Amino acid sequence: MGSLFSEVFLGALLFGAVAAAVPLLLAGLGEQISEKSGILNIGIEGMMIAGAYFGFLVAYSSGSLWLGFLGGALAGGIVASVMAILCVRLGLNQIVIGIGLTLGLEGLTALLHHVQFSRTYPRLPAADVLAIPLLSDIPVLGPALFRHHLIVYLAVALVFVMIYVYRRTQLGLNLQAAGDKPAALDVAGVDVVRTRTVAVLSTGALAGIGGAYLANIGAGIFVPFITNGAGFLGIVLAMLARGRPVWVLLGALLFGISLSLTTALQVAGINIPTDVIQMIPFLAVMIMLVAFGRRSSLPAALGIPYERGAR
Amino acid sequence: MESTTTPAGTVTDPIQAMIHRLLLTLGPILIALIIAGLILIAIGVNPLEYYGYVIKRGLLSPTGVQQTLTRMAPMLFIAAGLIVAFRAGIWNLGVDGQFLLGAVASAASAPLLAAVMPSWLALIIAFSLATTVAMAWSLLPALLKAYHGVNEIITTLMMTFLGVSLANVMVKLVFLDPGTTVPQTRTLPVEDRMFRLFDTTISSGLLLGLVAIIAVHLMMTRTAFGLKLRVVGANPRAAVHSGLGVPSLTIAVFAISAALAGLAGAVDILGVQGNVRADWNPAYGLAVIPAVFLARLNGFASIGFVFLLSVLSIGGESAARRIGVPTTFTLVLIAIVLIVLAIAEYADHRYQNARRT
Amino acid sequence: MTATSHQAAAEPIVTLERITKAFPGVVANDNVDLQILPGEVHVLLGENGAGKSTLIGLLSGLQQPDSGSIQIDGTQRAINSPRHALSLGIGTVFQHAMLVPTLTVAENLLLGGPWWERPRKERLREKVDEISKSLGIAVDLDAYAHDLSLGEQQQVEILRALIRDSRVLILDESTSMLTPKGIEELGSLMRRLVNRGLAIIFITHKLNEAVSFGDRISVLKLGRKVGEIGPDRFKSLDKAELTTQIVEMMFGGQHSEDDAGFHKPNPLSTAEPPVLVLDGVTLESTSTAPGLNSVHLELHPGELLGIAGIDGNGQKQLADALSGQSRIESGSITLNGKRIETHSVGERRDAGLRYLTDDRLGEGTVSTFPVSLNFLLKQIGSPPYWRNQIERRADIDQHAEHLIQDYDVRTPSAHTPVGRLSGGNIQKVLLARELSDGAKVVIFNKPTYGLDLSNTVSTRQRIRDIAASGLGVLLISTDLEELLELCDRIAVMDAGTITGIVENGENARTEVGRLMVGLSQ
Amino acid sequence: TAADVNTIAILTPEEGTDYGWNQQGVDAAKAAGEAAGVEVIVAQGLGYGDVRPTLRELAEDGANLMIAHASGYNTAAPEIAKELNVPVAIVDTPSALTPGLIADYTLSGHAGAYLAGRMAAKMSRSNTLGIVVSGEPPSWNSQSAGFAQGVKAENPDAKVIYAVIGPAAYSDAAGGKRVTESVIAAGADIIFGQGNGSSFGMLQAVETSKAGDGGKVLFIDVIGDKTAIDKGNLLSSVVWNIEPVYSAMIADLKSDTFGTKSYAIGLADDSVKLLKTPQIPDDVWTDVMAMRDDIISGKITVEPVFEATAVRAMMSDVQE
Ligand SMILES: Nc1ncnc2c1ncn2[C@@H]1O[C@H](COP(=O)(O)OP(=O)(O)OP(=O)(O)O)[C@@H](O)[C@H]1O
Ligand SMILES: Nc1ncnc2c1ncn2[C@@H]1O[C@H](COP(=O)(O)OP(=O)(O)OP(=O)(O)O)[C@@H](O)[C@H]1O
Ligand SMILES: [Mg+2]
Ligand SMILES: [Mg+2]
Repeated sequence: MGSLFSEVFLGALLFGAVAAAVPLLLAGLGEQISEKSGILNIGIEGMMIAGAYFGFLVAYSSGSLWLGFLGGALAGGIVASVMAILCVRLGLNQIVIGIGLTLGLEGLTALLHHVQFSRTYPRLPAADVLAIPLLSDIPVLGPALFRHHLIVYLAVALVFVMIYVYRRTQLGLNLQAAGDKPAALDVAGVDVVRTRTVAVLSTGALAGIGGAYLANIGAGIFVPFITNGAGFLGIVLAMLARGRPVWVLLGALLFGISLSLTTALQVAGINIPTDVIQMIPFLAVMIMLVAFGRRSSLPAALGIPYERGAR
Repeated sequence: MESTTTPAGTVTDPIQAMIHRLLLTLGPILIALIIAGLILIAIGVNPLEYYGYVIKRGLLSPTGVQQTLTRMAPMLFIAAGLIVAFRAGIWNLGVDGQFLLGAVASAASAPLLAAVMPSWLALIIAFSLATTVAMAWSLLPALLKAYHGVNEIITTLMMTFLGVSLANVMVKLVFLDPGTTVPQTRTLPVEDRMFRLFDTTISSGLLLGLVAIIAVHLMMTRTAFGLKLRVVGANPRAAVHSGLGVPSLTIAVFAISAALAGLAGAVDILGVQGNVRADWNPAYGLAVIPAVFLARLNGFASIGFVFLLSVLSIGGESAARRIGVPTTFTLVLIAIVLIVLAIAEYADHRYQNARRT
Repeated sequence: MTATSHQAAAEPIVTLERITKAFPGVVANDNVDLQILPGEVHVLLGENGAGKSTLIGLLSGLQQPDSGSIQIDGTQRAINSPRHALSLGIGTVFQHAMLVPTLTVAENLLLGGPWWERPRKERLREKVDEISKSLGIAVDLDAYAHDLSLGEQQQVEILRALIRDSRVLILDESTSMLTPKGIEELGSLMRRLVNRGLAIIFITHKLNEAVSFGDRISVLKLGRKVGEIGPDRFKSLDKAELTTQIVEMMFGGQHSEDDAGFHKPNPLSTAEPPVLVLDGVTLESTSTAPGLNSVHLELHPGELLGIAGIDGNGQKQLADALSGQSRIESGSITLNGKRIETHSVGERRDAGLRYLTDDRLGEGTVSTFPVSLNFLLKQIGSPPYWRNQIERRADIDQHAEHLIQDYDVRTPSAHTPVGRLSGGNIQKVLLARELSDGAKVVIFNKPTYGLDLSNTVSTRQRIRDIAASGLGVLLISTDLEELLELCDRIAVMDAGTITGIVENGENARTEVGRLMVGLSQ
Repeated sequence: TAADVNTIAILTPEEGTDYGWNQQGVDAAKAAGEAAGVEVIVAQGLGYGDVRPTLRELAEDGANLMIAHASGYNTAAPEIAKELNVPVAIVDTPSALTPGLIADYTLSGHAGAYLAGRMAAKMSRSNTLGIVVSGEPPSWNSQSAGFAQGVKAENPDAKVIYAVIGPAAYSDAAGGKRVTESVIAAGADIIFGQGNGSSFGMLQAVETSKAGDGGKVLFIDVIGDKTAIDKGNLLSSVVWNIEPVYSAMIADLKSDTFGTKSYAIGLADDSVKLLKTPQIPDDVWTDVMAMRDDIISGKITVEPVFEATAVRAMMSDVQE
């Protein structure tokens, strides 16, 4: 049974972990932007599945994965724009609209799938991977980490882009101010609604790309309810990360690895029900929270619509 | 969210206000139906026909409306639990986990108990077990919130993910019914379940649900305890300043909210389902959470919205089958209704302010 | 007596014509005309709720007038956003702090730059240094805003307005949080600024500030402008005459500040045992707040003991420790004979301790709750307003109407969310709540901060009466005048230590003053 | 009193367009109805929640027989049958048999799966076979077990790798692909896949990855026939034909013998059969067909195993 854990297999497990982590990473980074700016974006699951469906539709009909991601970003952005208009501009309850969008888009995409694909179940060809020279030849780690589609590397790079944006740019300051004290941002001459709108739209685009990745590369096909709660995991990741992108990355990897662990243990023939293994990451996080349960530093204005000059 | 709840003694005359609310609900629903109708037309279905069936089954047909009312029971309990939490500023998004564990607890105990004691006693014990388990499940988030200020949205979401898995493990491994190969708990015989109202198929859970949500409403709006919870929710520092025991109140809120979610599970199992099957998760919370917000955390309004949800899901299933639309369209319909209602709410709010100046 | 009576040489930068702004239940501004000229400090006076902050809101783009016109440099403008106001050169320091607590001072000052840019920290430093030098403001650019005292925060906000090189600087009650010394500095700062051609709108409730810093005074009353005193008349009159004229305008002369004359300590019956004793009360200092080091105080029945000191020297901590909102590390607190340092807030209140906080919106009230409930925030569940835990709305409302009457709270109704009231009226709600029923010791923290003159006078009278009725009163204030006017003894706090206690009398002012600036008696 | 049957209804948890469990059920019901000249009401996509409302409505609409085509419906259906006295058919619950009211049809393709196992073992180049499932309902368990038994019988030292995607991962296509890829990487070159939406992910993995020896990976499907959407990796499928079962039910209803027996599918009447595809060499096919006859004749016996834990235990055994 030792022979089972060949390099190839370990490589595949890790590869799987990364593949599973990418959508969570994108969702988490996206959600983080909204939360920084004071919007609790519960609609992200809906944005993801919209991106998954539309991204697949585009990729399938155009034959180009990149157009697919563009389509996914677009779809996610459009859903987000609804949220932006209703929750940011008009200040409607973010939870009502968020859950509403999620339910609606899960239903709608399932409906469209039924009308379009339920007889043919079209599938995409394998995504071409970009093997990074030298690195990709490292045993186990090479194939696991350095033989992915370009979008994966971009997703990881985004972590550092976001760190830069939050720490070093005016936009980063604006986002944080919009979340911690919108009135102060407003009187400083920056349009709070505009800033939060930008944040929500970015969230939608990233969630959409995450969904597109899930359908086009993760599965190679769209099936109803394919996101399976990944969006909600994204929300959890973003909140746990307390505004720090790196933690989103680590969190996403933790979940990805625990999924691969499930497979590994089974393949090793260890007779544990999957439900038990599924609990590991959540247990881990809860234990962390109990151990270092510091006051969670969420933005002061999170979930509170901004109305200029209101008392 | 406090600001939306009306303060002690409102000026407007209640009847008039009722009518106003009613119009403010029916109007948007009509608009929502029209929007959803366009989608139906797009996929080549006659909306009128579809809605006809929804109304007929969900609302008009005697047996149909009985189903509608029965399905309300667990949602009413969940709504009650959410109202307590949200009014106290606690974002308990973990109701689904608490619900499932309550369900499993009652399903695991009731059949065995009913075999050895009068069913009414078995039911009571099963109910209290469900309550206890659900409360216990909310203890960790409660303590973390009360003493470490750890945000409860994260912890309750986590505990829900955990709770769903745990419920499955329990069903598949611990409380498995030896009598069948199907992974499910023992089944409570129909005759031992909660009695049905008169000679209908309506579960008496409906009455319990109504009692629960009205009780909660009165508690939050009329009692000192409710006011204390609302103070904690609206401004925790003011609560400290006023000498309220914020940690203990916080824990109380979690306990009550989770208990009601657990009762929801028990009511569903002991009133209707009879057992819990592996991987069963109706996720009522997802639909009820927006509903209670639209009801402005008002118990009576919540009853109305839960009824609406119930009509749509029962009627939607029927209509979908008769017309050959996928049942997932019901989701779309519910979503559009929720969103349009929210927008109408806002428009009205604006109009009222404009008038007051 | 209108602005047109005598026209200043320079052209007005801002001209308001027949400005009207209404809110649910109140007309906050009613046909207000106003001219803001360069080189002038234009003082806006008016009772609480007179409409001063609202007017400022309109000028700074937070709100739009219902009717009337605003002209900038003679051309009519609709100021539709704060951004727009800034671009027109109108910089505002608002009544309530407007800094992002989680950002550093530098980042706060940088807010508003083009979003795609890197924040220009270096350039900022130069600019700040230059301004600080010429105007004598000192700020630590790298400190986090939430670590600053309210006074320091106001300095940062003034600095922000100057960096944006505003032509009109608006200060809404900026002195309310400053020490006498700080107020003097702000006064001379304003003078230097107007000499450079800036126009300043200066809102205050303190007439002596108005007369000593102002060039022109406008008075608002119930949203209407009831009078203006131009520069030349300003100069021609001496302070006393000016004051009486203003009081005339504001109150038809029923009050004047003369009753703020010297206090004659009532012969203390020290024979009576102290009602409140603090012994070695100690509290660790935190990153954001000073602690308390072994504070010892004795308060006798009927005594009015003042706590003087520059804001942020542990007064808040002392109040919290007494009220039970924070636990003390060591020492004892004794309330007529009983040790209470381990009691909860509620128990201490029951024992007869009353605390009137200075943080009205933060902890004093629930801003979204109606005024009526805020009156009872500390008695939830107690009869007659609750009978076996059930709310008695009739009694609650009646009680509310009663207090609104007694304390002259200006509110549309007892059901109005308290957060909608003006700063001063919120304060009256708190006063009413704390004094409405029996107490043994009352702690006042900045009781008149933000109150207009008439309310200040009546509040101070209330405090006297309370002491006279035999209660012990602890009066924490940054307003030396107030302390000298009211107290029998004045303790001075510096960095969490009581540096001295002064019997009130002729040379109390100088002694306290020396202690406050860190000199010994 | 011989009941005359003019309407039957079938209830399925998902849309009958999955080339699998739901589609086979719906198609079979239609065919059986056709044959018996009986109207068929199809209630599909009902999910795994409470179907009592639908059952009651269908009864109201005059269904003379309600086929509750999901193991999750086996509590609700009998209750409604008793409540309204309308015959129902349920799965996986032989114990519930009630004359005139409740019939059980326990569908198990374990024998077919056994043959698939034999075939796979013959054809595997790496002597490593993979079983990937999205959940562990009884009918799937028995086939997983059957497949493993077949492999073992054909080649005792062949490896069988068993992987469950995750709890209730029925629609988790991405998970299906991920897990299948891992199993392939672990050496499997033939995948026996069971899952609804997720099985398309498995198919995708098979189509887009290479076996250890760089060769093609093949896929064995269950219940349905995915030939229509095959891209050349479909080796076979354990195809179920439920029509005979439903026809028998209708017949029994008419002749008042309904509820007296459990129905089953099997190799004998080809209601369980292996799908023949071009991927299968003729010699292999003939051998397998011979084994089929041995099973029918009883020379080979295959015991169904329904409990998940037992199934997993078998796998680890097989592996040692
Ligand atoms: N956003 C608002 N909504 C409702 N009412 C408001 C609002 N802003 C101000 N008001 C009301 O308008 C009136 C004027 O308030 P404003 O704050 O301008 O008074 P003020 O002169 O600044 O008083 P103070 O000296 O106490 O600050 C008050 O009655 C207040 O309640
Ligand atoms: N295209 C964009 N991409 C990202 N963020 C943007 C974009 N446009 C605006 N924002 C955000 O919205 C806020 C308001 O935009 P606004 O354009 O008023 O700010 P700005 O940087 O001053 O730009 P400008 O000076 O051109 O008005 C900005 O602070 C920025 O954070
Ligand atoms: Mg003001
Ligand atoms: Mg004021």
